[in-house]
Amino acid sequence: MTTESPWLDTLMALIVFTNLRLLGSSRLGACIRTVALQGVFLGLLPLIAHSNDLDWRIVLLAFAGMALKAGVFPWLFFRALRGAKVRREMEPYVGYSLSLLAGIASFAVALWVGSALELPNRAISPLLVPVALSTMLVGLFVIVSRRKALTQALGYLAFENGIYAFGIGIAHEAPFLVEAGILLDVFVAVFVMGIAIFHIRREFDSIDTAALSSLRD
Amino acid sequence: MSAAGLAPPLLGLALAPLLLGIVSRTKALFAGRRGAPLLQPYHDLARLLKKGAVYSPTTTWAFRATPVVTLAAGIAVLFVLPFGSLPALLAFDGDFLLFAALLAAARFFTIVGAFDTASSFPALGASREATFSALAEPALLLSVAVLTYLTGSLSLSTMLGAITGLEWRQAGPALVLVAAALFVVLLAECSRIPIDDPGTHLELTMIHEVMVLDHGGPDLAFVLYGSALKLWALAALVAGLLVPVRTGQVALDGLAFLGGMIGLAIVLGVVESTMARLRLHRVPQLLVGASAFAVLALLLALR
Amino acid sequence: MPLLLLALGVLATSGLAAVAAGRRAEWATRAGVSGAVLGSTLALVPVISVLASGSPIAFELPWSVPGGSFRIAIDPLSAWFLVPLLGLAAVTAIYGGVYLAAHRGERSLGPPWLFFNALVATMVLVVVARNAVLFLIAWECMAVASFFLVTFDHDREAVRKAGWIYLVASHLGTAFLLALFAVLGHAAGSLDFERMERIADLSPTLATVAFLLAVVGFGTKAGWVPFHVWLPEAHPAAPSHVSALLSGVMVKLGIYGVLRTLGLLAGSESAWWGWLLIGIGAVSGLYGILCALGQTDLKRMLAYSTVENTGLIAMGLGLSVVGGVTGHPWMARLAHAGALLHVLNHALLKGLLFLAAGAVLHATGTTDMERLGGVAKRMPWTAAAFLTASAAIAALPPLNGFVGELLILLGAYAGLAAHESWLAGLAVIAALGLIAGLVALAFTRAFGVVFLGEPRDASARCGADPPPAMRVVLVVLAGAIVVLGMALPWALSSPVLQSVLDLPVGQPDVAAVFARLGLAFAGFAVLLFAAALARRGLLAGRSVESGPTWGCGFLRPTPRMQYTASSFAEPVLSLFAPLVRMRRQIAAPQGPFPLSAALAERAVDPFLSVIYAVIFAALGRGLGWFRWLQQGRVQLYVLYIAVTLVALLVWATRVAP
Amino acid sequence: MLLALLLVPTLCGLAAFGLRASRPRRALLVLAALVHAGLTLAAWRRPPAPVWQGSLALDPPGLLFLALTSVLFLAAALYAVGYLAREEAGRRADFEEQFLFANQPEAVFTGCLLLFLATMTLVAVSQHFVILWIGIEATTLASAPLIYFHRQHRSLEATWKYLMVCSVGIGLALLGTFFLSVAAARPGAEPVPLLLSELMAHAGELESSWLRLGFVLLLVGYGTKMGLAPLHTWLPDAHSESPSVVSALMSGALLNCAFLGVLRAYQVCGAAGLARWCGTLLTFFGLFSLALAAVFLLGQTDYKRLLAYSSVEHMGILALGVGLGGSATFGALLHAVNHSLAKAMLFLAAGNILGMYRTKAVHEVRGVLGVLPVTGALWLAGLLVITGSPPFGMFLSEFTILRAAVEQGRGGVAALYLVLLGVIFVGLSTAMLGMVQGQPPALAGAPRGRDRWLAVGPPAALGLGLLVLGVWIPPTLDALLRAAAHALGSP
Repeated sequence: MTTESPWLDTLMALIVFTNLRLLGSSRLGACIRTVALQGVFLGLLPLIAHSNDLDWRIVLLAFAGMALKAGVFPWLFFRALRGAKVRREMEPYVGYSLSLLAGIASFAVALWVGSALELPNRAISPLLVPVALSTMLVGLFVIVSRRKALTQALGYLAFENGIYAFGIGIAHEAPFLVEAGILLDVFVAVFVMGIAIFHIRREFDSIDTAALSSLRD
Repeated sequence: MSAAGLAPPLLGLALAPLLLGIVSRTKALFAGRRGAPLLQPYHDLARLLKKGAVYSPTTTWAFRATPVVTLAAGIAVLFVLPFGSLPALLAFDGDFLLFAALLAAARFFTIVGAFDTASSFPALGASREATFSALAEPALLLSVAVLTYLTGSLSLSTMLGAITGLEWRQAGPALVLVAAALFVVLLAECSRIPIDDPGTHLELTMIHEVMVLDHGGPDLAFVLYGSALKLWALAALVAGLLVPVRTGQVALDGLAFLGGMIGLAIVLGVVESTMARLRLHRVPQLLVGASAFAVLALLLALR
Repeated sequence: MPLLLLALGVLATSGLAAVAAGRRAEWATRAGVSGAVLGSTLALVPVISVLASGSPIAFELPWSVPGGSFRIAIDPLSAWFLVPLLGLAAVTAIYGGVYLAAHRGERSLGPPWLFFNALVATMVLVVVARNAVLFLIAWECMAVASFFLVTFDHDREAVRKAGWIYLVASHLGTAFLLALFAVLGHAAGSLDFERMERIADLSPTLATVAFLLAVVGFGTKAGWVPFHVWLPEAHPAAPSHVSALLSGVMVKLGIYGVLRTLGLLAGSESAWWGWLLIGIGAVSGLYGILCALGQTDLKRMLAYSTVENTGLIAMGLGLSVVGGVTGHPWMARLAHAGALLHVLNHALLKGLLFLAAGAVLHATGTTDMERLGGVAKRMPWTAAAFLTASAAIAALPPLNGFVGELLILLGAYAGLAAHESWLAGLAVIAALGLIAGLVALAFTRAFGVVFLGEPRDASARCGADPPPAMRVVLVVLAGAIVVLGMALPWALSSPVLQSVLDLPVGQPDVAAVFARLGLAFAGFAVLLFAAALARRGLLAGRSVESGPTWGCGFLRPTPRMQYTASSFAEPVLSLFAPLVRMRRQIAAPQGPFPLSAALAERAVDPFLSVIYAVIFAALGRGLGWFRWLQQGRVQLYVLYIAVTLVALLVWATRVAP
Repeated sequence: MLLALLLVPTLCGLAAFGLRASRPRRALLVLAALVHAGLTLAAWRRPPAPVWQGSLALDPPGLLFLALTSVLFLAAALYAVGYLAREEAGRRADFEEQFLFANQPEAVFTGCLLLFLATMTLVAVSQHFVILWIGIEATTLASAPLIYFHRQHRSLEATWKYLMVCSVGIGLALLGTFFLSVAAARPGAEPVPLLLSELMAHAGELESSWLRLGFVLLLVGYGTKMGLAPLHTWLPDAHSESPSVVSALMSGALLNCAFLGVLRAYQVCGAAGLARWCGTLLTFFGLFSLALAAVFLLGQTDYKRLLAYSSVEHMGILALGVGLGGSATFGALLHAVNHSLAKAMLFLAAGNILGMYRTKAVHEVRGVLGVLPVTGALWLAGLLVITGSPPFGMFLSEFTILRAAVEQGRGGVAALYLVLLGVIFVGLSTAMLGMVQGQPPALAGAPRGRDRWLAVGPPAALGLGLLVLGVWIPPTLDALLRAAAHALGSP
C-alpha cells in the first residue's frame, strides 16, 4: 500500500473546499473556475497516491483528465455563456447560505456513511470515500437546487468527479482502456451538454430552466 | 281413455255457462230483482252464433285469431282438470303447468287482439289485465306448490284426489289459506267484482270486457264461452279442494263435486253483491296478498 | 374430427377471400355467406354423429405455445351447444348477405364477412377447446371479432360508445378467466382440461375461488345482472343478423363456460354455489324483464330480454347444483335438462326475434316503438314470424319455449314433493311465476305496439316484407319453432335425447310425462284448427262488413291516441319503481291554448348510469391527482432519482438481511 | 465477426456525417442496416468467437437483444428513407404553436442514427461491466441529438431533460460498477476481473453486502435508462417530441439495452444466491411502473405520450417477470420480443397519422380507418397487441407471467397485476379506439390519403411478425428464449 503522504490529506481538504465554494458562489464564471480547479486536484490525486510506483499509463491518464477538466470544459462553458446577458444565478430554488449548510451536512453524512462502509483492502486514504461521497452529494444538490442550465451541467460534472474519485481510490488496477473509456464518455457527455446549453441560450436567449418546463401531463 | 273419462270434459262443456247464470241469478236475488232465467247465457250464445260480424279496417288476422285461441284453450283446459276424485283424461306430472300455460295463451291472444283495434280503450284494459295476471301467476303456482308439498305428487289429478277429509284434519289451516289464494286467483283471472266489474258500461273502468269490446257475432260467442270455460276450470280447482268427498263411487263423488261447483257459484254471486270494486292501485296488494297466503300455507304445512 | 378442422379452414379461407374481394361487394358477400354456410354444415356432421352415438371424439396436435397444446374434442355437452351455434350461424349468414347489401355503397363488405366467419370459427373453437390456452385465445378472439362486427356502423357516436363498453367489459371479464385457469392450472399441474378434471386434492377454498372467478368471468359474457351492462348497449348497435348471432349463441357460451367449470370442479361443489346461481338468476331475470318493459327501442328491449333468459338458465343451473349437492339426483337432472333445453330454445327464439326486428328496421328505418305501428298490414310474413317467436318465448303451450321452463319448474316441484331443499324450489317457482307473467306482458307489448294498430309516425307507413332470402329465413325459423314445439315432447320421450340431457329415468316417469304432453300439444293444435274451421263455417253464410272501431264518442281519433309502449308498461313499472329508474322528459303545455306538449319516458339502467359511471369517474379523479408527478421541472425529476436511491439503500442495508 | 458488427455501423455513421448528397446517404443507411442484419443472422446461426479476452462475446441474452435491435433498425431505416424524403428542407411551421423552425441537417441525423445502432450493438455484445456502462452511456449521447431533430423549443427541452436525467442515472450505474469491483476484490488473492463469466464463476467469493449495494445502484442507474417508474420521467417527453422513427428505435431497442444491463447485474446476483432478494426489488419496480403507467394512461390526450407510458407499463411487466423468476423469466423475454416489435410498429404508424392529421391530440384525430386504411388497421392491431389480447403474442407472455405468480402463491401480486392491466386497457382503448373509428374531419390533405408503400411497409411487416408470434413460436426463437432464460437462472 502507498505511504500515507501528507499531501493526500491537503488534496482531500482542497476538494472539499472546492465543493463548498461551488455551493456558495452565485457568479457563473466563478463556478466554472471552481469546477475546473476541482478537476485539477482530482488529476493530481493518482499521481500523489502512486508517487513511488508510477508508470506512464497513470501519468498520461492524470494529465489527460486535467487537460479536459481544466482546459476544454471551462472554454466550452465560457463560449456557451458568451451570448447570455445574465452572469449571475439570481434566485436559485435553495438560498446560498442554506446551500452551504447543506454542503456541510452532506460532508457529515458522507463521513458517517464512509466509516460504515468498511473497505476490504484499505483505500489510499481513509478520507477518500467520505470526500468522494460528499462531492457526489454536492453535485446532485447543485443539479436539484439551481435554475440555470449551466449550473446544472457544472453540478453533473461535480457529481462525475465524485464518482471518479471513488473509482481512483478503489479500482486502482483497472486496465488502461477502461479508464480511458470512462474519461472519454464523461468528456462527450459534458461536451453534448455544452452544445445543448448553447442551443438553449440561442433558443430562449436565457439559460434558465424555468422556460424548460412546458412539457407536462 | 275410458268412456267414463270423457264424461267430465263433456259435463264441463255443457254446464260452464250455467255457472254464469247462477251467479247472475244470485246477484239479482240479492238486489231484490227476479233476474234473468238461469239458462240466459245459453240463449245469448245461441243468439250470437246466428249473427254476422263487423270488423274494423285496422284489424288484421291477429284480431280474428283471438276468439279461436280463447275457445281452444278453454276446451283444452278441461282435459287436464280432475272431476272430484275422477282423474283427468290427460293427467301427467306437471299438468298444472300446462293448465296455467293454456290460460296464459288465451290471455296472450286476447291482449294481442286488443291492440289490433288501434283504439286506446282495449289497450288500456289489456295493460291492466296483463299487470294483474302477472301478479296472479305466482299465486297460482305457489298454491299448487303447497299442494305438492302436502300430497307429495306432481299431477293435478292425484293432488286433488288426495285431498280427503283426513288431509283436511291434518292440514286444515294450510288448505284454507290455499283455497283463499286460489279463490282470489279465480276472481282476478275471470275478472269478477272485487277486481273488475263484468257488468260496467264505462270503458275507462273495464279490464276484461273492454279488451273484447270490438268482437261481435260468433267471435263474441267464442270469447264468452271461452271465459265461461275458464271460470269452470278455476272453479273446479277451488271446488276440488273444498269438497273432500273421495268415497270411490264415481256417481257419488261426481254429484258432490257438482254440488260444490254450484255452491261456489252462489258464493261468487254473494261476494259480487256484497263487495264493491277495489281501487285499481289496491288490486296488486290483494294479489300479492294471495301469494303471501300460499307461502304462509306452506310454512304452516312445514310443521 | 377432420371434418371439423376442414370446416374451420373453410371459414377462415372464405373470410380472407371476402376481404380479398375488397370493394366488389357482391363477391365479398358471396364468398362470406357461402363460406359460413358450407363451414357450418360441414361442422354439423361430426356434431350430429356425437349426439347420436353419445361417445366423444377427440383430436390433439403439439403446439409450441408455452403451456398450450392444440387439444380439441366434441362431447355431448359441446355437441349440444354446437347445434344451435352452427344452425344459427348458417341462417344468419344467409340473412346477413341480403341485409348488408343495403350498406354496399358506404364501406367495403369484406372485413365484416371476415369477422363474421372468424366469429363463427372462434365460437366453435371455444366450445371444442380442451386446453386452457387454446380456450382463452379462442375466447378473446371471439370477443374481438364480435367487437368489430358490433362497430360495423361506427360512424354513429352511440355505436362507438356501445362498442367501447362491450370491448372493455369482455376484456375485464377475460381477466377473471385468466386468473381462473391460472389457479386451476396450478392445482392440476397442466393446462389440459382432462388433467384439471382429475385434481385429487382440490381444497375447498381453491374450489370456491375457482367457482367465483368462473361465475364472474363467464357471467360477464352470459350477461348476468351485475355484469350485464354491455349487452343492452352492444346488441342493438350491431347489425341485426349479428345481434341475432350474439344474443342467440354467443351469450350462451358464458353458460357453457360455467357448465364446463362445474364439470371440472365436480365433486367439490358446496350448496351455497347453487344458491348463488339461483340468486343471480332470479335478480337477472326480474331486473332484465323490468328493464325490457321500460325500453322504447325494440332491439334494446330484445337485448334486455336476453338478460332475463340467461337469468332463467342460471336459476336452472342453480337448482341442479343444489339438487346435486343435497343428494337429489332427479331434481338436479330435471333442472339441468331444463336449462340445456332453454339454451337451445332461446337461441332459436331470440335469433328469430332479432332477425324480425332487423326486417322492420330494414323496411321502416327505425326500431323506435313510439313511432312504429300497424307494420303487420304491410309485412305479414315478418309479423307472423315475430308473433310465433313471441308466443314461444312467453312459454305458450304448443311451442318449444314451454318445454324448457316446464322441466326447470318440474325440478323445483320435485324438490318440494320430496320435502328436501324446498326453499330453493320455492324461490325458483315464485321468481319464474312472476317473470313468466312479465315476459308475456313484454312481448304482447312489443308485438302489439309495433305490428298492430295504426302507424304512429310517417316513417312507419312505408316499408314492405323483406326480400325473398330474408323472408325465407324468417319463415324457416318460425317453422322450426312450431315443428320443434310439437316434436320436442315426443323426442324427449325417446332414449337418445334423454341420455344427452341426462334426464332421470324412474321416479317421475319422464317418458310417460312427455308422451302425455305430446298428446296434449297435438290435441290443443287440433282444437285450434277445429275452432278456426268452426268460425269460418259460421261466418260463411253471414254478412261480414267493416266499420270504424268503437271510439266511445271521440270526434276525430288519430293514431297518436293509441296506447304507446311506455304507457302500456307504466302500471307494472310503477309497481317496481325502486328497481327500475324512469327518466321522464316533460314539455308541459303552456298557456290557455297549448300548441304542443310532449312526454317521453325511458328506463335508465341504474347499474350503468349510477354504479359503473360513479366508479369510473371516481377512479379517473382519484388517479388524476397523481398526474402532478410529471409537472415538467427537471430538478424534481433528478430529485425523484435521488429519493428512490436513498430509499432503496436504506431498505437494502437496514430491512433485508 | 463481432468487430465487424461494431465497425460497420460506426464507419457508416462517420461516413454519413461527411456525405453531402442525401440520396447516397440514405442508401448508405439502408445498406448498413442490411449488412448489420445479415451479420446478426450469421451470428445467430454460428455464434462468433469472443474478442478481446472475452470482453466482447455473444451469449443468448445478448444475441436475443442484438437480433431485436437489428430487425428494428432495418424497419426504421426503410421508414426513415421515406420520412426524410418527405421532410422538405428549409423552415416550416410548427403545427402546435405555428412558429417557424428548421430541421437538423439530415447528415447529422443519419450519422447519429448509425452511431446509435453501433452503441446498441456494443451494449449487446459486451461482457465486461465497464464496457457495458460505456456502451449505455454512449447510447444516451448518440440518441440525444436524434431527439433534437426538429429544432424547436419543445424538443430542445425534451433533449435537455433526457440528457440530465439519464446522465445522472448512468453516473450512479458507474458507481454501482465500482461497488461491484470492490465486492470482487478478494482480500487474499488478486481481484476477480469484472468479466461476466468470471464474476459468475467466482460468485461465491463476492462480498455480499457490497454486491447488494452494487446491484441497487446498477438497478437504479440502468432502471432510469430503462424507464422504470419513478425514474421514467424523461421517457414521455423524449418520445413525444422526437420523430417517430427515433421513438420507435428508442422504445423498441434502447429500453431493451438498458434492460440487458439490469439482466447482467441480476445474473451475477443470481449466481451469488441473491436471486430472491433481487427478485423482490424487481417485482416492486415492476408493479410500481404498472401502477404509474395506469395513472398516466387514463385520460391521456397525446397519443405519442400514450405510447411512451405504455412502454413504461411494459418495462414494468418485464421487470415483474424477471423478478418472479422461474417460468416467468421465459415469459418476460418473450414479452420483450413482442413489445419491441409492437412498439416499433405503433410508433411508425403514429408517424403516419401525425403526418396526415398534423396534430398529436387524441380527440382531434378521428376516422383514421377512413383516411389511411392500412395505418388504421395497424393502429387497431397495435391496440390489441399492447393490451395483451390474443391472437397476438403478448397474451401468451402475460399469461405465463400470471401463471408463475399464481404458482409461487403470490396471489396479491397476481391480483394487483390483473387489476392494473385492466385499468391500463381502459385507458388505452378509450384513446386509441376514438382515433380509428368515426367520420374523418375535413382534412386539408387528400381526402382518402394514400398509404405510401415505404411508410406502411415496415410497420405492416412487424405486424405480420407479431401475428405469427401470437399463434406459433418458431423453434429457433423458442430455443434461444429458453437458453436466455436458463442463463438468467430459471430452471
